[in-house]
Amino acid sequence: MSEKEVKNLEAIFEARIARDEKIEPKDWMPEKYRQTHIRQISQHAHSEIVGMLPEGNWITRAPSLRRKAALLAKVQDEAGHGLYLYSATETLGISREELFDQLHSGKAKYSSIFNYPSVTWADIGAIGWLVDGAAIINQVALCTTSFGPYARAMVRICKEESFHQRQGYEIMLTLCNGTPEQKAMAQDALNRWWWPSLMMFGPRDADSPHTEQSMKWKLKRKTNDELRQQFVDQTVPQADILGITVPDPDLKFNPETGHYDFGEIDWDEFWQVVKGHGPCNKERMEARVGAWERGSWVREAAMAYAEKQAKKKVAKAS
Amino acid sequence: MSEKEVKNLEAIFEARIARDEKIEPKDWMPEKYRQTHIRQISQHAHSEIVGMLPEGNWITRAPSLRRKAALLAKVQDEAGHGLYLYSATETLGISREELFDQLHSGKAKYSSIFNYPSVTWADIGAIGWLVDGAAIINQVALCTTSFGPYARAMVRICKEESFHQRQGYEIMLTLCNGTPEQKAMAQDALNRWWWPSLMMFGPRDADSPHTEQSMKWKLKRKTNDELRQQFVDQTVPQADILGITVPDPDLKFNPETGHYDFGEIDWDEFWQVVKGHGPCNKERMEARVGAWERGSWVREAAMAYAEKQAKKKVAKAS
Amino acid sequence: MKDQDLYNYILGVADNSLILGQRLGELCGHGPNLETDIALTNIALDLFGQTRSYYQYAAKIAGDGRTEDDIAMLRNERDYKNVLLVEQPNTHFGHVIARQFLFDVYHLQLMNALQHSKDEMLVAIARKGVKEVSYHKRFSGDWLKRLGDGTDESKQNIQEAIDHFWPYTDELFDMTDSDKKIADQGIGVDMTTLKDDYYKQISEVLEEATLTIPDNPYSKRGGKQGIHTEHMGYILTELQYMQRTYPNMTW
Amino acid sequence: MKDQDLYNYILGVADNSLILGQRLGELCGHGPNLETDIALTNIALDLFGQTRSYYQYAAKIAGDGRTEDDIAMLRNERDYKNVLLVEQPNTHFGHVIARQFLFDVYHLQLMNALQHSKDEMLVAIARKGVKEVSYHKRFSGDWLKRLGDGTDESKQNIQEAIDHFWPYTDELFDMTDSDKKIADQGIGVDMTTLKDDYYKQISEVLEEATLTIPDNPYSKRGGKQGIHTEHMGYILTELQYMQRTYPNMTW
Repeated sequence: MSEKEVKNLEAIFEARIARDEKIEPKDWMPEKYRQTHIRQISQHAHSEIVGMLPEGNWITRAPSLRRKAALLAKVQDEAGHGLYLYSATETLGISREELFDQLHSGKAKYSSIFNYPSVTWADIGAIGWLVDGAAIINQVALCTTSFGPYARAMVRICKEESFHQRQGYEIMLTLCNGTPEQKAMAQDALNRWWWPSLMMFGPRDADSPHTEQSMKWKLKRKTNDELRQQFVDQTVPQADILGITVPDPDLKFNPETGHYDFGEIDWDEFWQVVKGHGPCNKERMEARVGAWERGSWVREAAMAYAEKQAKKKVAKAS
Repeated sequence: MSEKEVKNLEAIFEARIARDEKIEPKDWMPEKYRQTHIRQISQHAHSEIVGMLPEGNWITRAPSLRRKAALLAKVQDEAGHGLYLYSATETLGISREELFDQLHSGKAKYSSIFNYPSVTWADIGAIGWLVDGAAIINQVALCTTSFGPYARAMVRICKEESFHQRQGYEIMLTLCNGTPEQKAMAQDALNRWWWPSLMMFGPRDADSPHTEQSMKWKLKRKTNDELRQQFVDQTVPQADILGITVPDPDLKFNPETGHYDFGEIDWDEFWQVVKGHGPCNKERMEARVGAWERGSWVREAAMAYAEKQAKKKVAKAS
Repeated sequence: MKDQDLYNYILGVADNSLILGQRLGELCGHGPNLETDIALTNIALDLFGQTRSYYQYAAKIAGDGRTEDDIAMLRNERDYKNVLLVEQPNTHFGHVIARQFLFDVYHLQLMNALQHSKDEMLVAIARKGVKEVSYHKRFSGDWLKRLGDGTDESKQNIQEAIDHFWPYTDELFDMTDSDKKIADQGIGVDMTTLKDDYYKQISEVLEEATLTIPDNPYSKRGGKQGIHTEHMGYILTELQYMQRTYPNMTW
Repeated sequence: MKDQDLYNYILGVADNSLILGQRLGELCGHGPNLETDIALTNIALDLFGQTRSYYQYAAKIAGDGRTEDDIAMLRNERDYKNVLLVEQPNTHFGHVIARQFLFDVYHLQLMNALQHSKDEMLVAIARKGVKEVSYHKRFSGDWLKRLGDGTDESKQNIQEAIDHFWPYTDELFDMTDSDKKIADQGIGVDMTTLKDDYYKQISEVLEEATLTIPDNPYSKRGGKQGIHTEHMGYILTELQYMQRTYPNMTW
């Protein structure tokens, strides 16, 4: 293709996006669009499946059968989300094997929040309330993103995530209406998960160079700082209802802006975790890689069996 | 050596044993004596180290720090007993590697009692009281057995075993003086460990063909049935003091014989466990073989290091 | 309790689902691929759903204020009546599948028969259960075939697993005194009548999976009398942790 | 409590011994040979012995009827103040040795310094501790050298273990508010003054063991604030099982 032809295709492509048309896998797309989407959607998929681990940690110890079943169902939904998102990524011409290789080798990232440990039952509540809450804010915008399979996956995922978020909040509410010990457990979880949740929106806008391009492709609708502010504004009143305190002495409603002002994130911690040195980065990767390696004989068996069956069918047919 | 010479040596050998002289590793001994002793002493050693497993099962869950430390110390003693006994066996010209191979391949036996699971804390008491109690009865006689290294090991082991036995009984006593729940736990443990303990003395005399030869070599001082009777006579009054009931409807003091009559052992169960199909035979062997295999790189490293150090010394000296 | 036998019977059935569900719950996020993770979680969810229905009914029968969670999480080990099979560990995926399949065939027999119980509540649970357990059995049976007729390695692994669990199958058909009484009343199922069919079904699938039917005549039992393997204690430390640590609270 | 800081300080020290002892207790009967089994059990016994002395003293300070076992087994996870290092799992023998060695060097420094405490009870515990911990350090140091300068495989395994645990060492020298107050009173030890010596000692042995000194600048901490890794919860399910399940009984 000549440079001119490519330019032409690019112009058509950009125009389609500007008109809010969906880009579908079979459509022409710029290589950078493809690569950026592979990176972002697979990162999202990886986050779903790594995110199963801190919650999975409490399945055997959930305090009631009802909560145990709900937690199992939630973790299962996350596996399901992982599945749609990997499928959406595969439509861009990359195999699931390759995607897992990228995760396991550390080339691909996943949401840093899952590198924190879930140490009490209240963390299951806090993860639902705060982490899913933050995720939804990021994801709602993506329901109208330009790449069709991603947008459609997001619609379905957002619906389930908001169910999870309510469920998490309800766990917190039950704790806060419970014994003083339970309420202290809820407060403690908020103390530990608050700042990592704020970090989920990424670096400050000034340190986030890719924002402009992503905005154009509708992979981002608002900047990191805008989304973070939205999360704070939404979450602080929820904490008030619970009767527990956000662990930020600088947090204060600003009547002029109509927003909550809040304190400075510990960016050293942010970068330490992003670079792979958070509390559980190593454990999470070992869990994923371990599961994958232990499962290789199973996947090989399934393939061998499928091939044998296919041959039998062919033999019968001929 | 001519047949006559051998006969002569055998006569001298038998005379020494008859005079209660100790046979030492460097002494001449009949091959059958050597093989029988390798089999019996190693079986005893294997029993010590397999016996660590059901008790080790409760170390992390012991109900108090005092009991936890005592249990650890006891299991450590058993490892120590294993060590002396393997050393005693090695004096007969077989390596520890070979002995472990025999255990791991199933060629060598160990006491069947350790193929029962330790399911409650009271089992730790019952094992000390009943299993060590039965073991001591078997072992006391061996303190004067003909093979020197075995006899000396037995003296030391018997002393520690009777400490363990008292400790086990004291656990039972504490439970029986405790809450009804604790006493029920003690009763339940007695119910489960009583019959397997009686089985520890082996088949009925009529089904035990090796007894005569073993008696001659002082590897046995009393028959299986005599020892079993001694155990019952000794243990039933101890159960009475605890206030718990031996699970045998046929158990009754016989004023004519001065012994307790007791019911029939379930010999089907006995043989099932001996043949390797007891509740935990497979688990016990998997634990031992697994530990051995997981440890091979460590043992290899220790040898490689020792060789390097030896070479360094030689290099320095020359 | 008036209906002690019925209570015992229900717990005997329910504890199997609880403990197997707990074992499957350990696997969540650690399976060979996402699809099996999701499927096994689904099975666990079905089992916990059944467990809750049974325990809720049992709690009603007990009528002394006990809740489903009290029954699930506040008994001593000796009072759990599940068979030994379901408490065995997830040693590898072959063990997970073999354990599941050997249980599912039995479980579907039970659900099918329990639909004809004279107890309406049990009929209702069984009706739902039949659908669920049919799916479980299809899943585990399909994987049994894949692993049996897959690679040499997978055949060896799944055969080892089948051989390992074989001695635990006989206990599935043991009847406690309560089981017998409840079966006599037309409420429970007389499992002894289903044993031959069980081994027939199992054998057919094993053959289809090109696996060898074990001929080990020895069996392992004890769970139905509350005498469990050493694995059970560790299952309970986790299962009961929160209820024991924070008693009498609402979650 | 009058001496809350002293109480906190003692628990901070004691919890390390408790949790490391618990980890070593898991290994009993599962080591690479009988000799290491016996040695590691010995270390565990020493640690539990120390733990008991500390908790008995702490119970006396608390003076509210709590016993050593209440303190050991009836706290919530967030109230255990051990460093993260000691709760890490026994992944393989190299991990056991590396964890032990990195702790032992610190532990001996602490015991040595604690002999000069103004608190007689702590002096008594430390005097006994010095002898015990010297042995622990010799054992773990010797094995470090054997594994480091043994085979290629063992070098790789022990290097991986050292690298793995390296980020956990920094926390050993963290001082809580109570730690600082008690150190200022001449009762506790100001660990910050011993940190350079710690890394110097460690480095010397690593060099002798022909191993590479890690240069990972990132550290992991939280245990001293009661924020543990996900391993801790499972340690506690077992440690606390009996006391939680059968409260207020004598054993």
